[in-house]
Amino acid sequence: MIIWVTIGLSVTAMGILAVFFTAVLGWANRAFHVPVDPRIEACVEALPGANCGGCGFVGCREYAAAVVCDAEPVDRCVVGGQACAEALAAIMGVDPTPSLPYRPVVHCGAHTADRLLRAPYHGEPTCAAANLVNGVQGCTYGCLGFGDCQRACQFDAIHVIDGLATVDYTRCVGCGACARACPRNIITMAPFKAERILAVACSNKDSGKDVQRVCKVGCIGCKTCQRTCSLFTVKDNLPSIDYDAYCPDDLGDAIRAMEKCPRHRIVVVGKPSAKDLAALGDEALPDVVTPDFKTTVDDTEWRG
Amino acid sequence: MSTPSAGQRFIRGILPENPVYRQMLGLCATLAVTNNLKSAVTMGAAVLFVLVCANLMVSLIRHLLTPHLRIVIFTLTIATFVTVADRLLAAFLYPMSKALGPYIPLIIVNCIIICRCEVCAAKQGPLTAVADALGQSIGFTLALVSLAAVREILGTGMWFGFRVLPAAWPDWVIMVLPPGAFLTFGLLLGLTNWISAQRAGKEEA
Amino acid sequence: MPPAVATIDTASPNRSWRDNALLQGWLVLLLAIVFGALLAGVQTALGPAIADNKRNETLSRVPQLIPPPDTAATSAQLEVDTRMLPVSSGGRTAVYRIHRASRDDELAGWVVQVAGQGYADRIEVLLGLSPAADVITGLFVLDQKETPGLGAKIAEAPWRGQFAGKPAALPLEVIKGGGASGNQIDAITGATISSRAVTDIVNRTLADVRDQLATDAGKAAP
Amino acid sequence: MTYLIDILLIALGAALINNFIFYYFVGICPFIGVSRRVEMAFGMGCAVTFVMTIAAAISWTMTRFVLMPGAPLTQWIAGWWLDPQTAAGVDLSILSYIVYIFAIAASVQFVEMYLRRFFPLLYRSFGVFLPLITTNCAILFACLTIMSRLVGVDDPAARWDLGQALVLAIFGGLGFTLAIVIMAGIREELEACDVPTPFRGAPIALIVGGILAMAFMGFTGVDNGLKTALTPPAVVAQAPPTEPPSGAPTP
Repeated sequence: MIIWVTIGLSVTAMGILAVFFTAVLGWANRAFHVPVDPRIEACVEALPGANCGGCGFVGCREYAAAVVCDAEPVDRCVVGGQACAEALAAIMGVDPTPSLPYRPVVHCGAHTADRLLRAPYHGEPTCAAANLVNGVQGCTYGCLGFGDCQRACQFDAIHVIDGLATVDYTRCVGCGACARACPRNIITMAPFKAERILAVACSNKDSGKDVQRVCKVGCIGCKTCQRTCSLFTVKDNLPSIDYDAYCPDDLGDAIRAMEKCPRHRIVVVGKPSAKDLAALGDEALPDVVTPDFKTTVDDTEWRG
Repeated sequence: MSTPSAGQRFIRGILPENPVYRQMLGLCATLAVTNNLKSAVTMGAAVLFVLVCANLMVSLIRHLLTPHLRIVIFTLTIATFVTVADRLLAAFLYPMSKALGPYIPLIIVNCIIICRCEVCAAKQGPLTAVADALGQSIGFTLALVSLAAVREILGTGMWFGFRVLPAAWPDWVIMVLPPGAFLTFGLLLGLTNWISAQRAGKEEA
Repeated sequence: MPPAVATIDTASPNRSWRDNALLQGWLVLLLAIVFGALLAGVQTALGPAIADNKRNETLSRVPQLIPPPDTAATSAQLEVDTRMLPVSSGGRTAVYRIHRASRDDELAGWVVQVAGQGYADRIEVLLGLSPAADVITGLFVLDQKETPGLGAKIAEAPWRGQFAGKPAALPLEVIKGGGASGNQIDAITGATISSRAVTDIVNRTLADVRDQLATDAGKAAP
Repeated sequence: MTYLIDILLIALGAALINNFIFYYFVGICPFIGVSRRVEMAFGMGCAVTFVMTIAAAISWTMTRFVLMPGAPLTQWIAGWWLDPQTAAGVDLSILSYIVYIFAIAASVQFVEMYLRRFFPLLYRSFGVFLPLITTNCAILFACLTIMSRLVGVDDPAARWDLGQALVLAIFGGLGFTLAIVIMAGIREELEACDVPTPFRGAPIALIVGGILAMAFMGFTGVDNGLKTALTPPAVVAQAPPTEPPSGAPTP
């Protein structure tokens, strides 16, 4: 008799438990039903789904959510290109106007020769490792030149030339991988309101005397640019450009500030101008290197 | 890739896709019970029993699975078979059941079984599922035995109860303690990676 | 291939009949009930076997802790009955499991099963006492998780053998460096905390139960 | 007063001394798999602590009132058909593993839906870990420890109540988080060291884990010493001088 009671009790106990949990989950499924916007699913289908991060978001679903919820411009997807932009625009009912491109700007202008107090460094040849070591070079702000950004870039658009990271704006798509990879955070994404814009090529915040001790070209915080043009504001001996108020057509006093800057730290960055192209006219073209598409942005392969 | 057949699943489970050394699954059990060989072999046998039954059961009902309740159903089936295994062990091999203690029920959350249910059983027929289960559990037992052999010989100088190292050899007590498990398994994993790198290197050259 | 993540079934509202929670969960319900029955069956089948496994594990030790019959003639079997003896001492009530061993209903000795805090975790011991509860007849360590190779030596015969024959009246002391006599116990080198832990357990048990057992022995013996 | 000492000892034991990862080896899969970056590890730790507390609460109540051999609810229901004496024989403890794992899986699913609905930001940061937690050994292990403290103890006073069970869960989870965050910190530095190629990734993580386990082993015996130190002298004074201080039975 006790056997039947035990079996009966355990069956009812399990039955009640199962009913209780399924009911709770069912109710929760409906009560916590997140109103998923069907457009997000449609956008995800429209996007290539390579999660390459070219749009500056971690993955396609993130970008789709941003497009639908935060009215992100539709033409950010690099891999998808124009076709994908039109598809997204169709889903969202917006006209696919090309938006303001964001491109990286390297806030350092010192090549290896310009850097003083350099110590022989035989550690791990990555910026992340060199950044941990004190005294690799005098300037603790500037570019280390070990190429973390070059490795992070999937579009072969940034190279360390003579110790300094230089952006190849013809290839750059503005995905921001180099900005994320730089351990010293001296690569920032700036809105390019024109083909070529002004930028500050230094990030050293020390006083003038210390800067001259460690770098031949570093900005000494003399505030000439701030006096000449209101576009520049100097904070901790370092000028910064207010890109919102930046308008490419009336740059009068900004250009004068650029010329008057004693250390020539205000430079023009962007696609090479006609003059640069002419200067290179006769050089032999290097063979074209096709970028290899690493699909996963973050290679933490989690296996179990 | 085409879904592998029963034979392939079986062979692959033992070495090429060894659950412990290759897929890094089921580490909780691997590190915990390998301080002596007897409990390692018993754990291997228990996992074999549970994996075969669970894979068989899941592959039989695989067409009825609803997507979001899938994990709950898997855990329920596995938990039942683990309780049966635990009770059988307690009834017939009581000293082993006391030695393994809480680690038998931990087979339920052992990643190997749920992973095999997901990967193979929920998609393929019973025969392939059982073959896969056998392969994986033999691979798992081999890994456990390899780890337990190293730890028991160095830790207590015995092997399955027979004295292997001379009594004068000081026992490395650390090997039987938790840190020993981490270190031994780390080194063994490095060794297997190195061996497979060598072999891969030879094939290319 | 990592296990597929359980996706949330954000079924869009228009699929009405699929939405009823019970309908979706019918398989879970069925499985739960079937497995409940299966396990209850296993419980009734294997339950008794496991129970007496547990009991034998302690009872098989009891004869070793009971002094051999002084007259070899009585070859009768030992009967052992177990009862729980709650003892309140110093504001804390502790419950002891007492095994009363008798040979053809003449008291042959007591075995007390008790657990205490060791160096790393619980230590459970069986303490054998003579019928009049005045001499310790032996000690057996049932369960311990002391450091293997050091503390674990308390379970081995040479060390725990020291307790046999010790008087139960005086509390035992642990000394280092050998030469134990009277009510002294040699500590294991390098594991004094474990040795002291076991001795504390024995002393506490003796202090709590000795007089109760003695009175029971007095009453029972003709 | 001794109840507070008990709570402190359980807390200290679960967090540091018998750390779930370094002493009991539970929760190694996330320990190796997820500890690449500190914020991921911390997210995982919080998710595990949160779900472990819920699972501990459910499993304590279920064990105490239904699954224990002498559970009051089962006796009461069995009493309807059987006379009280045989009703005591009815014991549902065999269902415990199923009930625990069912509760864990369901609570993980529930928490995931709840977070998705009310804390989308929080869900985005560590929501992805929640399905992984169902296969995490640490949570089931916490339920099993609670069960062994309820069923395995024959002295009714020493059985754990809900407070002690929750303290074990919370501090066990914190111990888990501590271990996994330390590991993540080390592994972030490891990225910058040149580890021999066969040892990259998991093997070096295991070796570092071994060294950490050795460090955590330094804690063994601390709770024992703390207990004898904290046992109020008043208890000792009453007892006859010859009797050694009677420490509370083991937590």
